[in-house]
Amino acid sequence: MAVRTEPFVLNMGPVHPSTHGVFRMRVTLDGEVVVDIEPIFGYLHRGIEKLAEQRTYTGIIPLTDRLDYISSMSNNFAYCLAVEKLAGIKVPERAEYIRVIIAELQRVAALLIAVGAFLNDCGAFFTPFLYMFRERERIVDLFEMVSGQRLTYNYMRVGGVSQDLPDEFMPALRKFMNMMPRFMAEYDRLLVQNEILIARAKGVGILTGEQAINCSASGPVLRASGVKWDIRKADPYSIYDRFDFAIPTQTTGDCYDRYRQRVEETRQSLHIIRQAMEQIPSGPVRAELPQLIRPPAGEAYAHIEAPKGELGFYLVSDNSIAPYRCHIRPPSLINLTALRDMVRGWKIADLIIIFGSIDITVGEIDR
Amino acid sequence: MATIELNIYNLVNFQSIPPDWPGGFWWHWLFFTVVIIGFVLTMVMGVIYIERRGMARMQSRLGPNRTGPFGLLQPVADAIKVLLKENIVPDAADKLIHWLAPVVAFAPALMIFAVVPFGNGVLLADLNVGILYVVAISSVSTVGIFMAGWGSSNKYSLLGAMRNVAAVVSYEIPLVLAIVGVVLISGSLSLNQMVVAQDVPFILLQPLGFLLFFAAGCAEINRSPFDLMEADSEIVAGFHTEYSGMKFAMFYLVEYAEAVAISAIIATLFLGGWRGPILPPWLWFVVKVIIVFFAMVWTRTTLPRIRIDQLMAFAWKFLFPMSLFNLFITALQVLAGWPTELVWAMIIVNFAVMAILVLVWSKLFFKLGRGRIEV
Amino acid sequence: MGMVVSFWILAAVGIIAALGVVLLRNVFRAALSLILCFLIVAGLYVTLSADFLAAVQILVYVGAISVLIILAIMMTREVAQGSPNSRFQIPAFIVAILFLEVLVLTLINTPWPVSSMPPTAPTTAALANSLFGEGGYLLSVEIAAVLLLSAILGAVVLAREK
Amino acid sequence: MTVSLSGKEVALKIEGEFPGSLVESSQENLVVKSDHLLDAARFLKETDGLDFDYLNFVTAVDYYDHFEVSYMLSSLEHNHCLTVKTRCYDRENPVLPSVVGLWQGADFQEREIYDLFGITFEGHPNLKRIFLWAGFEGHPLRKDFI
Repeated sequence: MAVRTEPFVLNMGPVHPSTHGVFRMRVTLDGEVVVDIEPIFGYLHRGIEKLAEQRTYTGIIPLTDRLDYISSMSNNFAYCLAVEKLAGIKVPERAEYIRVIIAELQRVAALLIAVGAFLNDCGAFFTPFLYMFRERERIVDLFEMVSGQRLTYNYMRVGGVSQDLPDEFMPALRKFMNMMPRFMAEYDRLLVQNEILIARAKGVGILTGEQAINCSASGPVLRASGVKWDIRKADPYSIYDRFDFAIPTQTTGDCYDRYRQRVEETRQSLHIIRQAMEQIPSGPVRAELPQLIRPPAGEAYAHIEAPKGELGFYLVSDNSIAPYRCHIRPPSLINLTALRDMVRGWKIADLIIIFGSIDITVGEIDR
Repeated sequence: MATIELNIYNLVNFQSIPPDWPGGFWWHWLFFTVVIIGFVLTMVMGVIYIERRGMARMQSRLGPNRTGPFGLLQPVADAIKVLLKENIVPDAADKLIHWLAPVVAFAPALMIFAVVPFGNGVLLADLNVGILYVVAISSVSTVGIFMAGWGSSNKYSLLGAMRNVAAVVSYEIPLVLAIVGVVLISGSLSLNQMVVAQDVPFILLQPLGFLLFFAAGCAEINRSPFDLMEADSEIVAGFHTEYSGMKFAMFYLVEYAEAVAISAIIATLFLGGWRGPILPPWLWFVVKVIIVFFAMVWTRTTLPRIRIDQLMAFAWKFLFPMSLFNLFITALQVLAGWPTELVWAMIIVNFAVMAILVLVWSKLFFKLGRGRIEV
Repeated sequence: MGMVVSFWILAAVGIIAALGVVLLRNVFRAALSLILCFLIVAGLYVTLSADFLAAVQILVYVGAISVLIILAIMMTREVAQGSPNSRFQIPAFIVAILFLEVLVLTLINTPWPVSSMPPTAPTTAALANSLFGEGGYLLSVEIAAVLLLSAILGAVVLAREK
Repeated sequence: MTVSLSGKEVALKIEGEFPGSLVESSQENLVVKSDHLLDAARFLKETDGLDFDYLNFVTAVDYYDHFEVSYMLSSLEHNHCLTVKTRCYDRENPVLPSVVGLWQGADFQEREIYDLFGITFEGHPNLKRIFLWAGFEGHPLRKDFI
């Protein structure tokens, strides 16, 4: 005798503690079991792609800060790479190193937030979140030294970075790098063997490798499903081919794997930073460029491995001072494609952690 | 007139009353009512302060430290703020039920203290069914939570209330069964008698019972990791999503009053209540309550939240069989007369039994799919 | 006198609550007044110096049974609009009248003996003795327990989907 | 390093399979006729040696007289990529076939193009506006939108 039940529609968001911003999901529930889900976007839509068509190439950099505001540096980086590819600009050696150090620091900061927020969604009452924020704070301090900003850095420029590292940067970075292993050990002690976390996240929201590829998932979400694909290795941009680092992957692609994946990636990033710190040469940090960049007509697509996945900029130039078209490939939006398949049949509490394990920023989804 | 008073007095079966109490029964009643209300309100403020500061320390931040010395006045400031806020009632709400819910939820939390002894015989009513009264009364506050969940006509509230129903119905059973062990040893249902019987704190005689009671108690009053009736990351704030201002303050008060109540019951049942050397009894009692509460804060800051089906599985597949074992073993020991004669043997045996049972059963429990009930 | 006053207050509120259960259109409110009714009955037990029974009444009826009733109501759709008129209105009315008549007749015709003994002070021990002591009802209690267990198992089997 | 396949070479293969399906091809990309888009896409995804199993992105550009929709495809196995384009000349009611059946990752991106450029993707399971609300007039990323 089957119990007859009626579906029940719940609007999650746009204002909800776990939707990481103003994001809305229309969830159809059967009791507590998710039957269907429809993500609804657009609450933070600012039309950045349209705005970019009216700005000079340099003037777009501050806009990119506002995409994924958790990892602004990576956005700057991807955009500058795209313009450099379009205009054929060579970046000085030292600037490349600075960019890599900064981008990897940014990755550490963003992954820390992703992990912290995920654990918060699991219901850990802010403790892991604040632990992660404690470390992120130090990274933000470092960024403040180089750019004067703490959230929207606007640091990288086409052809380099806006200014050289200040003198106190390297000692502070070294201090941070010495502290980090201790912190990482602390998270592991707090969480990795936590029975409740394992019971909550293991086997939940499985995304198979095939599905992940078909849904164009990227970044930690893709790699946690066992696909060894990292743009830093597959299509090395900047100077990533000079560093020795591994691409960690997981096997099953459940929430716990995505969490582990992020932690492992943090370790690899720290490894890269350590190498870059040793190798960094001195020299200019910015290529000699005219005030207004006027790339030749054509198009270019540059993508980087941002903390959330493949962040790409597709620029079309008509040889004017503003791009004819600027398309942004947002990892957050595209990673969400698989959400519906991942959550069906799970409970509402699982929906929250599956959603949290994908790690999105609404600023990037809506643009 | 005096005979009638005596009648009522007999009716509710007060066992002990301070013989030299001036004016007799009514004064006693009035005095303790005032004391209990004062005690609960002060303790609530105290534990809120402890929770916020303690949690802040554990999370490597400062916590409230601006209002008054060490931020001690923060709860007062919070209370004033929340009382001055606008009272918003949703348009579709069932107004009467929405209004009554916090009251219905608050009364039982306060009433529990009627039977909790602050010293030998220092309590409002030494009912000889004391612990039964506690369990009965605490189940009433669930009704208030339903009323809130239903009356708000908000889907999150309804979900929260439904989770609460499921949790309370399930956790009442291990909770009561864990108490039965204590009752068997002390041979009385009166809380005061239980404390008197505790020459050795029952946490030593009943370690497993203590664990079970602590877990089930946390679940009963929605403390982490069982706080999924008001899980803010899932269903916003559960049953009190739609409450604001004064009524929200009431629910906030209920939450902490219940936490204090459960801590007080644990302190009374397992930690020897008001008994202790040197310090006056009431201070011992307060200290023990705070220690228990602090343990709750600790679990709250450390553990993630479990899911609803895991919550149910935990109650039925872990706590319930364990509490049956505990009851059985205790009954055997009582039959053998251990609590009075071989106290130390009982302590050793019970700790060993607890360790073995918890270890073996957790392995078994995790074989049962980590508590997952397939959907 | 105090007892009389409390009895009358409890009785009056109890009847109002009982009427509420029958007459209220909103099923949720009806359930709430049922809970009030249970509480009042517990209060009446206290005035009869049956303290153990009172506590058990609250524990079982308010804490468990009414909770299940409310859960069932919450699962039901559109309760707030009130229950629609049933087509069994008239038969139900007739049955209710007949039942009331039986009740009233029983109440009138039963001789109610009033015990002259003072009520037992703590009822718990007395109850336990008469249930489990010498010449008690131990067997009946055990049989009831087994019956309940089999009922639970039956419910589990029924509710379990294939 | 991801190898960018030459559009000309791939064009020869496609032309061999579906004659007359291409508009033009260059070193960087190839342009497919919109009515042959699905065939070409399936060919690219399923042919051994090409195996374009990963869709990096889909976007559109408004060239006043036509819309150009670009698909960037990658193969994770062979680590090569290719940009495929198609054009749509109808401004009033542009229609293209949807590739969601082949690459599910196109789901939100095609909705985005529908929303911001007004290009309808036939065969998309849930073609609704994604960022703007249902009653919004116009398509902001078109060049003639203010």
